[in-house]
Amino acid sequence: MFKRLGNVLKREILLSSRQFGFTAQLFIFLVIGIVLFAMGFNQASDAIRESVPALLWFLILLATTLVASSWFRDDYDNGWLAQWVMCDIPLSLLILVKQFFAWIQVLVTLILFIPLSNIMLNIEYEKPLLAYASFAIGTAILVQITSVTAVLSLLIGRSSVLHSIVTLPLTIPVLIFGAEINRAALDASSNANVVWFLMAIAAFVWSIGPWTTATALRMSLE
Amino acid sequence: MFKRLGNVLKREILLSSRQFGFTAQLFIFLVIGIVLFAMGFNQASDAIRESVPALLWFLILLATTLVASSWFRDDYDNGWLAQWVMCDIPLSLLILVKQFFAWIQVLVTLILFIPLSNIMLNIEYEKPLLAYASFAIGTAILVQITSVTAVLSLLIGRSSVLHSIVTLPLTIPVLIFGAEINRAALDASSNANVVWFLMAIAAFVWSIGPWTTATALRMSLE
Amino acid sequence: MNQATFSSRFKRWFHQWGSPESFFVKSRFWEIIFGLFGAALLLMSWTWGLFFAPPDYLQGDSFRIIYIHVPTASAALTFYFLMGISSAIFLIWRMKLADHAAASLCIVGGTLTTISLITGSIWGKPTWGTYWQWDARLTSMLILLLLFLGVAMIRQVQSNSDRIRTVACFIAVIGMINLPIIKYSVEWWNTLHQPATLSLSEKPKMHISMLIPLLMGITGMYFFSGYLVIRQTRYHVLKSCRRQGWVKRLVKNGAL
Amino acid sequence: MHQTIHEDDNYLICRSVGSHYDDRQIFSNLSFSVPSGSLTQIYGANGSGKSTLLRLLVGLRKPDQGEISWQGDLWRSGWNGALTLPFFLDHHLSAHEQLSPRENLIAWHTLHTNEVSNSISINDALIKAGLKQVLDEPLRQLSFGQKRRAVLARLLITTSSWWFLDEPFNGLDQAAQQWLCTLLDSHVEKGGTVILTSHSKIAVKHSIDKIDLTKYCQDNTHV
Amino acid sequence: MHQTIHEDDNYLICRSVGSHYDDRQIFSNLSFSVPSGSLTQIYGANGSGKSTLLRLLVGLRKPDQGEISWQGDLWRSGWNGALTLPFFLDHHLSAHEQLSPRENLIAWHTLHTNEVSNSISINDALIKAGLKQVLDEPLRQLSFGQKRRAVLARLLITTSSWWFLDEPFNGLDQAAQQWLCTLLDSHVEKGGTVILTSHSKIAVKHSIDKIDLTKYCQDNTHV
Ligand code: HEM
Ligand SMILES: Nc1ncnc2c1ncn2[C@@H]1O[C@H](COP(=O)(O)OP(=O)(O)OP(=O)(O)O)[C@@H](O)[C@H]1O
Ligand SMILES: Nc1ncnc2c1ncn2[C@@H]1O[C@H](COP(=O)(O)OP(=O)(O)OP(=O)(O)O)[C@@H](O)[C@H]1O
Ligand SMILES: [Mg+2]
Ligand SMILES: [Mg+2]
Repeated sequence: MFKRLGNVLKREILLSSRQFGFTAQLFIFLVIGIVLFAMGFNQASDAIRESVPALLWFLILLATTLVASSWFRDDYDNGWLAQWVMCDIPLSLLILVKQFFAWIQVLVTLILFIPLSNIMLNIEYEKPLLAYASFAIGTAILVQITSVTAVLSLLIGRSSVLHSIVTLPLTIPVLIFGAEINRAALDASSNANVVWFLMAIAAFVWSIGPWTTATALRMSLE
Repeated sequence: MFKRLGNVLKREILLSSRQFGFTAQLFIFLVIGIVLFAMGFNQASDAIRESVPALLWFLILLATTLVASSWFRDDYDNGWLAQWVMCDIPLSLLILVKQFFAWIQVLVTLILFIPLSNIMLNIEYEKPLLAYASFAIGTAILVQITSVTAVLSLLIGRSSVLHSIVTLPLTIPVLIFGAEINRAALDASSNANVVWFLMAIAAFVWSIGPWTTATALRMSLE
Repeated sequence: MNQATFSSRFKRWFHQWGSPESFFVKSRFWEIIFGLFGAALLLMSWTWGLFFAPPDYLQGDSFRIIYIHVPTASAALTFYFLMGISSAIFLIWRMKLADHAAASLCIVGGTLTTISLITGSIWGKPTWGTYWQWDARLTSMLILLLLFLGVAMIRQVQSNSDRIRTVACFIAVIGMINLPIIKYSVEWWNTLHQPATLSLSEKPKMHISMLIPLLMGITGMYFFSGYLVIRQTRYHVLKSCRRQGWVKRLVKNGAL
Repeated sequence: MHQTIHEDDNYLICRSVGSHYDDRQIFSNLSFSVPSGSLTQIYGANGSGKSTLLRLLVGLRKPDQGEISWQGDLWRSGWNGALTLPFFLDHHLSAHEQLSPRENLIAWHTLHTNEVSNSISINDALIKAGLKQVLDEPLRQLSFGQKRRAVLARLLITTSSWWFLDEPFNGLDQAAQQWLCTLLDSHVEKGGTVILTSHSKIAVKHSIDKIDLTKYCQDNTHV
Repeated sequence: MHQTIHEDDNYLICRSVGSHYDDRQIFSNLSFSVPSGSLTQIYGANGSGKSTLLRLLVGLRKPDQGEISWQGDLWRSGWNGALTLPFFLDHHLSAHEQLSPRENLIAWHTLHTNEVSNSISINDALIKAGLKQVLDEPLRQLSFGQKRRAVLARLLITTSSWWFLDEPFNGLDQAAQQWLCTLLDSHVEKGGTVILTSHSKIAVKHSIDKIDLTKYCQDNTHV
């Protein structure tokens, strides 16, 4: 069983490498995001500093959405997901593998990106570990949310109004908490307790997320 | 001829009414972005004022590029664009219609979004008309640039990340000039001459853009 | 020479160089010349610049990084321009060789850009007190790097596909609008980065003992990078023609 | 296919099965049984519900009326336990366009078995399917028929004994059609079962049971 | 199809045409001429280049070697001027899955004529194509064959006299296959020309010219 899950993971890796080094692309995307943001500011570097947490979290949201949106879509369109549903491995496990890999991809990108962004935006964390932890946890949550909504949008024939209605209330709190923690990591003065809250959310969504996604997927293939 | 172009427009409208995908997704991205940044700014209101123009343009740029990467995808996948290439209306005219409608959609989204952002960021334009004009012209340029790159990204197998990597650097002039005009619209003191410059760029890209997109499209169908 | 013979001569020249075989044969000579000349100049420039040129009265010894920074920056811009031109040639005349050249220029140019960015920001630390500043020149140079990277990534998707080539060339051409922005960024916006000191029309503002090694460095960098480009292009030509008669003949004759 | 219902162990049994989409009843009161080791062709007009029926049989949909059973067990959550896993192939490729036939076949194989893919048997299957020239081209660069061949190559390595094929002959040239026919024949001879849909006659040696779905089709009356 | 080349006005002429993808030559030295008012079937093994040839003929690709001409004019930038617009249909639906057959047909019709779509003739075409029940369902809810019928309905309203059809019989049931055959027959009788690919025999009354592409196929040798 684990060997087969490993093989599923292998296919994901193959695909992401075939789709032109997805991580590298994501990385460049993030860099461009920062460049764009800074370009507009005309060197008002104070304002840049203020908005760093929001900027980072916004970019991270876009990056995870990018990863997740193409995920299920290709394999749904070409019928591969029907093979998943029909095979004897529990669907939610398969989905878990896919989500896990997506998360890893985002994480690897961030590990490369955060130091660079620190140089480029000229920021120094008082508590760097806290910042990194918040990114890891936040992306974990976002991966779950986006995968559920990606499948939902397959279910409803990709008109994304519903999609967005579902996404908004789910993502905004995560992003806000994330940015808050980030600010705390920068200042050391603010309160970082909210990180526990984020961890609780992460535990919750990872325990029910794969199953929810599987259910939605089964329905969409009916 | 014009009647037929009108009919092409009709199909676009029909499709967009059937699946609000484009407008909804764009709107969602913008709202999430604004909320995030507004939350971060809660104390220092001066910083907000300084960075609002840059922020707005940054959000618009990223959101539009991401959403626009799938513009031609459906019709490319289902072969409709081959019918376009083969019919006796010049391809660039057909594309012009599509681009025009895309622009209208972006505008509609912005009309919904700008008042919201004004409220959330607590800003008031001294010269609102100038600000609106700058958004209209800037997005017109964006539409042209993204449609060329959207077709190119079809050619290389639809990676929306790759799409944004090649698109965003090209949009930097829009960002810089747009933010500058916006600042002028806020202050009334700054100089707004750069709006003419933006208009010149817009005229330029709208005159060669459809043709460029058509060329790229023909190549992609070979 | 009248118009007709000129254009027919041009065509003949174009064809001769455009055919992979004759390019491969003829470029051997130039490859060696460029390589030797470039290496020699660079060597001279760096020994002079690093050991014999006087320290700057403001910056001390840190200014010596100029002998890497300026040559690479200047060559990077030029090489993007060349890449755009050869991409355009490929798009218009469908000449495979131009595409191979564009691919090689992309790799070499990207490397040059990276080096100039890194040396620039290292130099920035002692002079401006920071590695990175959102300055128009620096930012537009970063965008140049991103463009190089974007084109390189597209090429890497699939090496032998005509579509991929087309897209890569298309983007290279469109990206050329970035060049004037970089070049004039120091004049259009007031930036930290210093405006051009070197110009053909004006008297140099730099001390001659610093200037000469710099000029040598720039020329050397052009030639040496040119050597790398030719080398890479020859490799691409060989790879894409590996099944053709002339390559097999060369192999049989032991020429490779 | 036997219109009379057997309670025997070796029959896949449908009892007055019906299915609808939204408010359109596609077919209803469909009863038949398929013995293992037989070859059944489902035919009928376009839109009569052949593909829908196949999806019911493999468990991708649940019947709205009636029941499907095997060895006395009701169809519950897919085929787990009831049968060996079914092999299912419809109009979709269920393969990724960016991957090559070889990579796709390996991915499919390792999804279904614990064994390591034997690269010889994988290559062999693809070569038998006539894809020698394009083993490593991404699927999107293959012709329509070649894509179909690439997924049909799975039939050579599957261990499943129940095959459900939705218009498997689509896009195949004469040679590939014959190849597929002999494949079906040999599978049935080995005791396997094939249920397929097709609009034309199939040139297999084994006798074919036929189900005409048009009879059960409600002519799209509304529920 | 005549293997000898006619310089006559009414022939579509291919002279030693060749085509390749990347560095794989698909076919080369292909010469034939098609008189107007004939019915030509292109056949050959999977991957021999039938679809590629059709795309060359309608002008979606340009030949890498040789030339295609009509009435002495070389094929230049598509068919404009040279012929009436060709009608082209391949494996793609060239219709949007979110739109209904009716909306798709109207969109296609109004792209090609200045006339207002006569809603009666549109409906009529779709009903003749057997889609009465599903006129207003989005295409994605139709069965495979119904989708094909929905795009084939264009044949009833097109004014084009040159039809290029890539495996038009795919997915059609017996009735629809007959319907399509009579359609092709009547088109040829009216002086129109049909060039199609198919892997099986076509049951038309009119005589069929055949081109076997396998002969010209390079067995995928490399350039
Ligand atoms: C990451 C940071 C930097 C980047 C991206 C950068 C980029 C460039 C570029 C693109 C050029 C133009 C070459 C040409 O026009 O041919 C240039 C030239 C030059 N740079 Fe930098 N630079 C950086 C940092 C610095 C620093 C810190 C200094 C020293 C204070 C410096 C000094 C110069 C000088 C003296 C020239 C020659 C100007 C001329 O004569 O045209 N640069 N740089
Ligand atoms: N986009 C492409 N890039 C590279 N090669 C391609 C591409 N499209 C097709 N080919 C190759 O060209 C050859 C001919 O393809 P084509 O689709 O014309 O075949 P066909 O005769 O229509 O086959 P079929 O009977 O399967 O429809 C195939 O070998 C295929 O691998
Ligand atoms: N997702 C869906 N939503 C609503 N109706 C559907 C859906 N899928 C299929 N239908 C309808 O169900 C009917 C049966 O479809 P099905 O695909 O099973 O037909 P089929 O017998 O396989 O036809 P074909 O010969 O064309 O393949 C059709 O009338 C179709 O319109
Ligand atoms: Mg079906
Ligand atoms: Mg074909």
